[in-house]
Amino acid sequence: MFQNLPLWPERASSFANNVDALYIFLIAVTGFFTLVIFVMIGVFAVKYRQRAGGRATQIEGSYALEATWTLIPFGLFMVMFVWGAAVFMKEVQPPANAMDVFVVGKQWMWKTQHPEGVREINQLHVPVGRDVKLTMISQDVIHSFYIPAFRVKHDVLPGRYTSIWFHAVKTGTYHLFCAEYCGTLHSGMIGEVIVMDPSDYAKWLSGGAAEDSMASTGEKLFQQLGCATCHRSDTQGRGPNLAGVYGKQQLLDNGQTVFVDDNYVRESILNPGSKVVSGFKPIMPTFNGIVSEEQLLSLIAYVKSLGVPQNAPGSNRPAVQQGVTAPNTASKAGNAKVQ
Amino acid sequence: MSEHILPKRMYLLVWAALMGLMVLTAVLSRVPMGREVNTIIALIIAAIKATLVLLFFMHLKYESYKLSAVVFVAGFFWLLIFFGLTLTDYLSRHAFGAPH
Amino acid sequence: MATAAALPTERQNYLNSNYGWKSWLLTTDHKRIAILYLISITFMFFIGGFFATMIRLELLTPAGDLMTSDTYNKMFSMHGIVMVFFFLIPSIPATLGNFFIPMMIGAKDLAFPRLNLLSWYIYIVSAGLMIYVILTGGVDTGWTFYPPFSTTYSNSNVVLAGIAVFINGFSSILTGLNFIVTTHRMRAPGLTWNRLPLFVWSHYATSVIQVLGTPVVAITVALVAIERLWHVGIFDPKVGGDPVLFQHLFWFYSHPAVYIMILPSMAVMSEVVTCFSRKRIFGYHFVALASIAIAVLGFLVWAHHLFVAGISAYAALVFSLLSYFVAVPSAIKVFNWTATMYKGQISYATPMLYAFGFIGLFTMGGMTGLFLASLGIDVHVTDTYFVIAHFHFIMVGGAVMAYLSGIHFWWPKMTGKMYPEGWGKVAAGLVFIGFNLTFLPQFVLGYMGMPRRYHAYSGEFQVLNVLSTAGASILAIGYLLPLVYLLWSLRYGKDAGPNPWNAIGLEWMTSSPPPTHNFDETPVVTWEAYEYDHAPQEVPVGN
Amino acid sequence: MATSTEVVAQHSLQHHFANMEQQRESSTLGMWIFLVTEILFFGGLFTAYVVYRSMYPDVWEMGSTHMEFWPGTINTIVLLCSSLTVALSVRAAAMGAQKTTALLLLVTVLMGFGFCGIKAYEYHHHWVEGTIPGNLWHYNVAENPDGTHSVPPHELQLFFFLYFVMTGLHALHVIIGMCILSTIAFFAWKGKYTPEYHNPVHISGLYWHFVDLVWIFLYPLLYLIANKHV
Ligand code: HEA
Ligand code: HEA
Ligand code: HEC
Ligand code: CUA
Ligand SMILES: [Cu+2]
Repeated sequence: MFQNLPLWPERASSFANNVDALYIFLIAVTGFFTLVIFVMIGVFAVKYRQRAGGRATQIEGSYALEATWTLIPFGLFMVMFVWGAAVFMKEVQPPANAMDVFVVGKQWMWKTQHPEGVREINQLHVPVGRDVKLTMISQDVIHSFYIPAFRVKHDVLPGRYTSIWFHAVKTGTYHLFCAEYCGTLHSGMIGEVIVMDPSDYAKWLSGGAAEDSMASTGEKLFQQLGCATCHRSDTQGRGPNLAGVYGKQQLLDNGQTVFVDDNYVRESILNPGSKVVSGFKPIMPTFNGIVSEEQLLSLIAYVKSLGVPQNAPGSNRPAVQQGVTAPNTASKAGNAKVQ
Repeated sequence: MSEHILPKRMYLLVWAALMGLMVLTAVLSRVPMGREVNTIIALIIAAIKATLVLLFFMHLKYESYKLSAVVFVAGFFWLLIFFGLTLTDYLSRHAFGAPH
Repeated sequence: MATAAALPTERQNYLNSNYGWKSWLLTTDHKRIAILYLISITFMFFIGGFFATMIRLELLTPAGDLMTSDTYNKMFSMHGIVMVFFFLIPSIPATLGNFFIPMMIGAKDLAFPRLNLLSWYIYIVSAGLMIYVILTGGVDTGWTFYPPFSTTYSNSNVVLAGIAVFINGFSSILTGLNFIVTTHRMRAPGLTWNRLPLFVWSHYATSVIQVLGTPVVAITVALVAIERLWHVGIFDPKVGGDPVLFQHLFWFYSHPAVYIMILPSMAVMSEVVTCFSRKRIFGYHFVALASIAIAVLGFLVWAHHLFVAGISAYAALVFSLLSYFVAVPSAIKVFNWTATMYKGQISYATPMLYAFGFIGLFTMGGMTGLFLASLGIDVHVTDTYFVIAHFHFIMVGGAVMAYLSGIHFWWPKMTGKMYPEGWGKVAAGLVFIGFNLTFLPQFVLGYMGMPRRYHAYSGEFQVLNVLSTAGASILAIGYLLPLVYLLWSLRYGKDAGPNPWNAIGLEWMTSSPPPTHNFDETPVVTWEAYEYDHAPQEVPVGN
Repeated sequence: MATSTEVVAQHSLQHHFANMEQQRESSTLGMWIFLVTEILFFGGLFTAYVVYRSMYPDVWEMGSTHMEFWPGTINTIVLLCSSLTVALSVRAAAMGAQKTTALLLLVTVLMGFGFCGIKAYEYHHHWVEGTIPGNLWHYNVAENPDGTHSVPPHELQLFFFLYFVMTGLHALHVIIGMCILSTIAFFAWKGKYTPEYHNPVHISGLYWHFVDLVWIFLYPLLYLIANKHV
């Protein structure tokens, strides 16, 4: 009946039911109280309307009542908070073995890239039934990656990676919107998310133009840009050997440690002077303005592919990297197929 | 008018204390005690200096109308809330292993 | 200054005490300044309304066909900036507050009359600048000025618009400062805090926010302007700056600012509901303290606008929790107003009709705020029409209705004339119906996922958008009507007499319009606010 | 108006106040509230400072080494002394010694000039050094303590941006303060104030002290972060 007038968004991810349930709860509670207020106003307005010779009964107040309508709403508010927080905490903690996809936003398009190297514009193909984690960055202003059917959204910032994850449960094509105002064609910065059967997805992935995986693109860049002259695979280079650094705690020359993640590697390349590895001189030149955001993502993929230490101290989520660690990232598609 | 007139000596004493504290803070900043400790000490001294100025030079101590003090302290307190809540974000950006 | 006190045939009042442009533009009389504000703010409201009209017209169809996307972006930006900074924030405080706070506390004027005039001039300068910006191409950053778009990428006149907002801030600060000092120092003998009308309490709380919050937004927009002019600044990610810091600074003010908008509305409610119910307020102290609680807690929740902006999950939890705290005092107020009506003698004059509307719509707007404060929901609906609907419910359904309620309530006092009651009721009805038709569909749109600030949208959203636009046209008529009949009443309205509503409160104890010095003798207060038991039990007019 | 003729005799009482006490307390309270707005005005900048310092502690330390110790310290001394003279001038006003008031304020204003001069010297120094953020920035090679060279981290621009905005805004306040105090000095010289009515001197003094207060915090936060060499 409501074909041209849908009133509820599709539920295409594992979050959708959680969010909708909370939403319905909130509607029920607030609907009830709204009704109470409306009915009281209506009844009082009619029942106690002004009558000739009538007198209002003065009531100063009542502590019992004040306590009631302070504590009951407060209690309900706490339920709303806890429930909302529970839903949220799931949304911000990507599961360990989620498959990675990278997103670069720019005025006014979305560029996505799969570790296998396939690139898309204003589209995102994902397999149904897999956890997918998006690592996102903007080339210019703030955007926001929003898939209503999945109930996920996060701002995409310049200068820093942010991420979301989801688990699609229904094949189909869904809206992708930019939800943060970003200038002239903000409303045109839209696209679609295509959820496919794992087998279709694998077909799609391999059917794309034969591109290098991100890691091997990164490796080429590593040579071209001359990184390899300093970062050698032995300990003789002027820069640290990058094998195995990803995902571990790195000691800096000021005595502090940092966790080597995407943002740190990115910063090391663009602004090498700000965090200097212990035992090395701050001689690495900046590549700010030389490498694009996409190239950075490839370089990071490459650094990641150089291996993750098995039981590095402080690496509280070693498994996250699992999916991308192995140089043979291509086998992931195979994984997807099996599942 | 109801305002106190303090002896001149009082002002000179406060001024001397301020100068002393200034020297102290400059000297202590050279003593390596770790960045945090140095900063905290410097801020404590600054707070003492500020309090002296407020109480004596600005007459908060003698102001017959106490509301002024309440107002000013509230403003300062507000600033601390501003810092504190903003830092809940910045100091925990890496918590929960969440969006790195 | 001293005009000879001749025995007047028409009683001397602040309107006829002297004439001419100068007597208005150089006046230090709070009542005249209030009128000046009233005129300027109404003007800005219709400018903002014009932009709203353009927005709604564009959104009739999914395609962006009425104007270019750049134009559309300017429309909602200037709509937001004008409505928030130049209409709603000064609306009730600078007009009704200015006019009635001194009268309610039995003072001759505000503590700093010249500062009061200065604040109006500052407002005029900033509004003039804003109009200049509008006429010379406008600004397209949204009312929130987020960098790096505002600092680097926008091609519109961000700097001047920023300066306009910056200057405007000082007008707001000075008003707040004036009210605080006035409330502390100028109360009539016997008027203790416990006897103070809740109108004054609420304005006091508002002023505290204005004083503590506004400077921060001023410096923040200034930083944006500097960054734009000198191509470097602290929000610039290219040098390690964090654009999210801007959002912290901006919302540190702009969230409390929403309470600057709503507290004065609540102030009006407490006066109107008691008067037309012939009742003392239920739980005086709770309502009074709730205002203060809102002002204080309101400062602790700002990052609920940043849940998906890239703040830490931990901070998101903290701010979500705190957002629920601030909702409690609002709930207390709603329940107390409702309870005030219980066993009253309720009459349905226009101000009371608007009050009914306010309580209902504010409740709905506030409750949807609870949805947004809930992290799980906000991730989905932030930056969608759900948010748009939420705040229009509070700001249009709540604050604007309260403003209209207050204007109708005190119109007889300010002008000495009654407005036409029949038309008043018609307009109130139209506003209520038009409002709901405009903004209820937007909740659905928002949950469906229609993002805000969209010039063109996906086809399935059209039906609801058409409903919304239809509602907006009814709303427009509802707002134009009072403009017409209130002006009409200035000339043709019936004389109001000092107290047409049989209301209680010092402002009603003097003639209408009031004399320049408000009271012939400084009153001595020996009673509590809202002692309607000692007043006639009927409101003679308006039924 | 006519009702208040008795009080109006006291010409400095504005008509809407009941008595001098009420007027004095009102304007004093007003000034304190104004100072609170000033706290928060600077507060936005201090928040930015706190945030970035927590993010880039090393850069802040590096930035601080670009601050010259003596100019900063002398300026601190100048401001502390000027606060003393202002406080004494208010005292003189309360005792009715108006010429003293005027002279002390004059001295204060002169110290204000001194402060601005030194500040200008420092700004010039940064100009030469190339540490003006933005297009004028040309501090691109830093010498390390061990003699080697490296590229300074780009966050250094953040430090300097905040440095210039904070001290610039502060300097602006100093200049405004100088204007106010000069005016007050002029009126004091003309004999406008009395022991009963000298609140303008008092509240202008408050403003000047506030400017001093801000500097009391700026000094360690900008100049003394682990200042390794003089
Ligand atoms: C006057 C203006 C005003 C007011 C008063 C409020 C009040 C509230 N607001 Fe709203 N808000 C805005 C104006 C306002 N808001 C604006 C303009 C925006 C968007 C800005 C932009 O991005 O452009 C916004 C956005 C906004 C967001 C961010 C949304 C987003 O962008 O993602 C959030 C999130 O928490 C929020 C929450 C709240 C809450 C919890 C309240 C609470 O104070 C509400 C409390 C009131 C009640 C709860 C109703 C009465 C209660 C009862 C009758 C009790 C009984 C009820 C129960 C027991 C359930 N608001
Ligand atoms: C006080 C605050 C206030 C008020 C009163 C209003 C009033 C209205 N607002 Fe607005 N609105 C905001 C504050 C306010 N708004 C803010 C802060 C935003 C966010 C901006 C941003 O994203 O940056 C916003 C955004 C906003 C949007 C979202 C735009 C987008 O995201 O793309 C929409 C869409 O429907 C809208 C509609 C309306 C409507 C229909 C009214 C109606 O109530 C208006 C009714 C009034 C009239 C219709 C005027 C009648 C008079 C005439 C028509 C005469 C014609 C004029 C002349 C001859 C000069 N508003
Ligand atoms: C001139 C030599 C040189 C070149 C060229 C160079 N680096 Fe470096 N790099 C260094 C040095 C020295 C360090 C350690 C000091 C530091 O952290 O700045 C380093 C550190 C790093 C780190 C941090 C390592 C850790 O263990 O924490 C990463 C990642 C990195 N470089 C990546 C790259 C990439 C990618 C490129 C090419 C685009 C590159 N580097 C080019 C010298 C170089
Ligand atoms: Cu990109 Cu909006
Ligand atoms: Cu808010």
